[in-house]
Amino acid sequence: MGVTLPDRQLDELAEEASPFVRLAMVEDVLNLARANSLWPLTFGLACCAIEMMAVGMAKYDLDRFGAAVFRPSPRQADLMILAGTISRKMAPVIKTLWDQMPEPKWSIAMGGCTISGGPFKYPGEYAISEGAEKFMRVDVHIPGCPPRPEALIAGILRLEEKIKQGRRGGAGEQNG
Amino acid sequence: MSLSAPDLEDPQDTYTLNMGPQHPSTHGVLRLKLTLRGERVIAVEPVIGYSHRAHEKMAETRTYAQFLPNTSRQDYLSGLIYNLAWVEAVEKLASIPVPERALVARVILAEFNRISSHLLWVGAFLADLGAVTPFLYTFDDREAIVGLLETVTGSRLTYCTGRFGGLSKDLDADFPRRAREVLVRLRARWPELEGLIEDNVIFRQRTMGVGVMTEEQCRHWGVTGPVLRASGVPYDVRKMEPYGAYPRYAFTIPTRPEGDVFARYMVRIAEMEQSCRIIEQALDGLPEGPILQEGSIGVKKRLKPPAGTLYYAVESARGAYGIVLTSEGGTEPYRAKFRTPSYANLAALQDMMPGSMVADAVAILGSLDVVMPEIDR
Amino acid sequence: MIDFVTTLAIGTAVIMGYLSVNVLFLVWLERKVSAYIQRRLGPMEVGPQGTLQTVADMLKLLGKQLLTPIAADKAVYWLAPVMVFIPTLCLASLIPLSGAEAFADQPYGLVVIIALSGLTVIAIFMAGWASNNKYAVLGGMRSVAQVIAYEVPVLLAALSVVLIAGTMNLRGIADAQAHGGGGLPFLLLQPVAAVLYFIGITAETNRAPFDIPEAESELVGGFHTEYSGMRFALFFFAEYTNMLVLGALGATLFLGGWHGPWLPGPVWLLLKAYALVAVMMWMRWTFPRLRFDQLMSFAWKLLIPVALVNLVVTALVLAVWR
Amino acid sequence: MSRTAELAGELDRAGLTAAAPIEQQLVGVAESRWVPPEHLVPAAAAARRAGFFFESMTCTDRLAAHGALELLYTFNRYDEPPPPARLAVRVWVPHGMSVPTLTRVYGIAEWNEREAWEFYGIRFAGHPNLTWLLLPEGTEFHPLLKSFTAPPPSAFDDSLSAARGAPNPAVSES
Repeated sequence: MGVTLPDRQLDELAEEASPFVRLAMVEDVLNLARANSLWPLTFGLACCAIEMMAVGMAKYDLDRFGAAVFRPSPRQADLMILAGTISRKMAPVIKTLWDQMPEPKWSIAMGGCTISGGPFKYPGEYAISEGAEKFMRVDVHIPGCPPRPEALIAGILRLEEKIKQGRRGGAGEQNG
Repeated sequence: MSLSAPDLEDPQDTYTLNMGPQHPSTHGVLRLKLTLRGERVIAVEPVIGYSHRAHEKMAETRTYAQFLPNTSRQDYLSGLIYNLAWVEAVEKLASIPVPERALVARVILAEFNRISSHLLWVGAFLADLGAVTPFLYTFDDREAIVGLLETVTGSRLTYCTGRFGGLSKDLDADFPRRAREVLVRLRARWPELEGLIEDNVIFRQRTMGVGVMTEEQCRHWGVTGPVLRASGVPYDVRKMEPYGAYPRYAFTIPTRPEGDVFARYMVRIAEMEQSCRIIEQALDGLPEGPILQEGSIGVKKRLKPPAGTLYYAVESARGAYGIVLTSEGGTEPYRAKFRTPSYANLAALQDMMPGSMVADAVAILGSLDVVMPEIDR
Repeated sequence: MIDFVTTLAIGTAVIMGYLSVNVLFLVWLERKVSAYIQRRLGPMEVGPQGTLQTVADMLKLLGKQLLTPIAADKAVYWLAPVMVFIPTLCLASLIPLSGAEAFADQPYGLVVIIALSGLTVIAIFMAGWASNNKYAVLGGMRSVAQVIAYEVPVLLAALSVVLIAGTMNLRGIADAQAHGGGGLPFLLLQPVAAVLYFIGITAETNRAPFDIPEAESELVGGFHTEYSGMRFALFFFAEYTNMLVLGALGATLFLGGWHGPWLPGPVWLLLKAYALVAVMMWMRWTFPRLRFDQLMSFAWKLLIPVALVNLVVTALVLAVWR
Repeated sequence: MSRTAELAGELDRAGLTAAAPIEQQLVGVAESRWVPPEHLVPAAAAARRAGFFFESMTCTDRLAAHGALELLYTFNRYDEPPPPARLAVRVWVPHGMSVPTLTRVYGIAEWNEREAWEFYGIRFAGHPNLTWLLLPEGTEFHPLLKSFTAPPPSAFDDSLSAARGAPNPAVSES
């Protein structure tokens, strides 16, 4: 199951084999399963991490959507929630973590800092990386400083819709 | 847990383990370079800077009012205390009068912020020791406080309600009643915490006698806050250098003689009770009147404090937070340095951790209640 | 010969089928129990009351990419999840579900079970060693030390039950509790052994407060840090199967196995086993974790002496009584 | 006579203090003394013997006006009742001069001095490990100097965006 085909071949294969093999059906079921069991990586950077914790707690309870299984090891996580400012010293570490995560994987940029540098971006800043887009692919952006827990849940639900629609986060690096 | 001589000498038995920037119990992005022999920690070197956001450089390029949002993003768990500290420092430098009601309101908000920070710490510390459930209970109480503060300040975590000469929004009429309800709910929690956590045998075994700090070591590293008070030193900026409306209220400084991880837990729990007592006294004596000094400059740009340097200290949830503010008479600070408490508390790890096991290392780091952006500024 | 092969095939199929369904149920139960204890809802969206949540998890894990770290010891890395899985399967087939079971009629069933339950730790250590990750090695070594320390009290507790029942055959032990032993489940005759046994199996299945091999807050992921996708699911599978099987064994030893009024045999056994599993889950969400050396001293200095004393006392009482 | 005044007097008697190079009003401090760099270590040792703890160290860039950097060390006591018992020791460091390190007297001085070095470029003679503390390794510029306005177009962001496509060698697809 480890072989990942680039999308173009996948679609051509589907057309040729359509009378015999309904490849899309397997893909839809798998995407439905993937959408409903997103395991985020335990990984807080700064202030947004507190609101990410709040989402896992009793009041907002991310577990209702099956997404509150916070895995500490990147090998078992398939969603990276970037919660907090990405400093230049931390960016290569995040990139390594992102590469260690197995496909298909998705990422949520939570908070202004991960979208565009947020409150710490000013002409001549030297300390932060202005947004996660600079070095990795981001699927859902959640503005706010910090965004409320409801906003993070909305972002995760938006990501689940995206996955159900079959935008494979996996093979191609295309910007879903 | 003293280290015998052979432990240190033969290097080929030791190996370095990176409790890396991404680790479930480093509470943010801190990397501990542990030199281990088997499970025993020989030496630790904290590597910081992973959430350095250049607050001090930004202070020099922004006016006093524009820097307000930055303050509560340094230590987002006691963001209100940091925000009010910056406002009070500038008021002292530019000698701006503050109405009575604002002074008392600031004490109430700051103490609620302290309790919410300690509550989150209790949950996170227990999660480090392996018990996940208390985190949800203490977080629930913290949500009650955060909800209350949200009605006044409008934000849940990064507050920006301080203005030069008062607060941006007045406490509404219903605030004292709701605040007392939260106090009743918190006070009902202390016996539960005592029964479930303090008397828990496993918790006691994991925390007693672990990571002991003597007063001399605290002085060597400049440790302040609950970590220092757990080593028997009653140093609290609210008592030593009283500011705002604190001298009016009677409260004690809880200390513990042992100086180990268990003592730090007990000190923080006792401190929460003291904060409740302060809030009660402040709520009883809440004066009427304006929340913001009339004609005060508020957030306008023309604030130009006289030239000079000011050292203004405040007691944050983690210790003595000092602002060294230098003004050359311009609209922007010439230099602003933030002496954050966890900077010294984390450095003290290099004395506390050698000799302990990996599991203790996690407990000791948890007991320091470290918030990384406060250290990296 | 033919009927032996068919029973073997059908038996394995039944056990494999039941155990995989059981894992899905247990994982769902664990998340619901933890949600109940923590005053929140737990999985709700996927299927009624979130019942299909674990199915979604399994399917997702099936579809994950299987990563192998370059510097890992590839053969051992690949073998470890398979190895952790086989002993628990054999264990499951030895538990007597009801009087007529063909598999369980081993004269020394108990010895076989205790021996097999020690095998999982080899696989865990293989996983820890092969993934070339310091956290994993630490987790692997911890699990070896822990299982050795807690295998002995389990063995001694089982031994004191064997003394009373007079036979090592599990069906014999279960029958002893129903008729011969005056119908009293051994839990009442041997309360100390039951407690020791329960603590022992909690430690053996790496469940909190003894979950130091995969201590999340210290060792990131413990021995399964480097495992992703279906391999990680196999460790999950083995842990929950182990829990159920050792729970069922506990039910057979102390609660009278499948004997019970009204309901058919196997249902009673599973009810008792799930009760023990529920207690284990309840313990996980209430206790902090023991430190490594405290865990060891707790086993060697407290559990084993108590188990020995209990054994001697049982022997003396039996000698006097008979 | 508070212990701070005693210590300040002791510093004066020992001839460790010097005249103030610039007129700068200091608020929130009990006593304040100017100390030349060469007398810094004995002054800090005296503070340590008197039971003070190393509270903070602030470096201010006065290169444009006076061609020198100003170091403000503050020492404080744990047991002194109000008013504040803070002693400020101020050091005037002309451009290019180095300051002796206090790491042997106070543990926390090591981090403070590393930070001052990486932000202002002050060299601390005798410092055991004078490397970057908060900034990434290999940062060539000293950001908090007034002369610093923007970082050089660091290869940092470009290298990472280039690496965006390439798979991580440490992970092999099986």
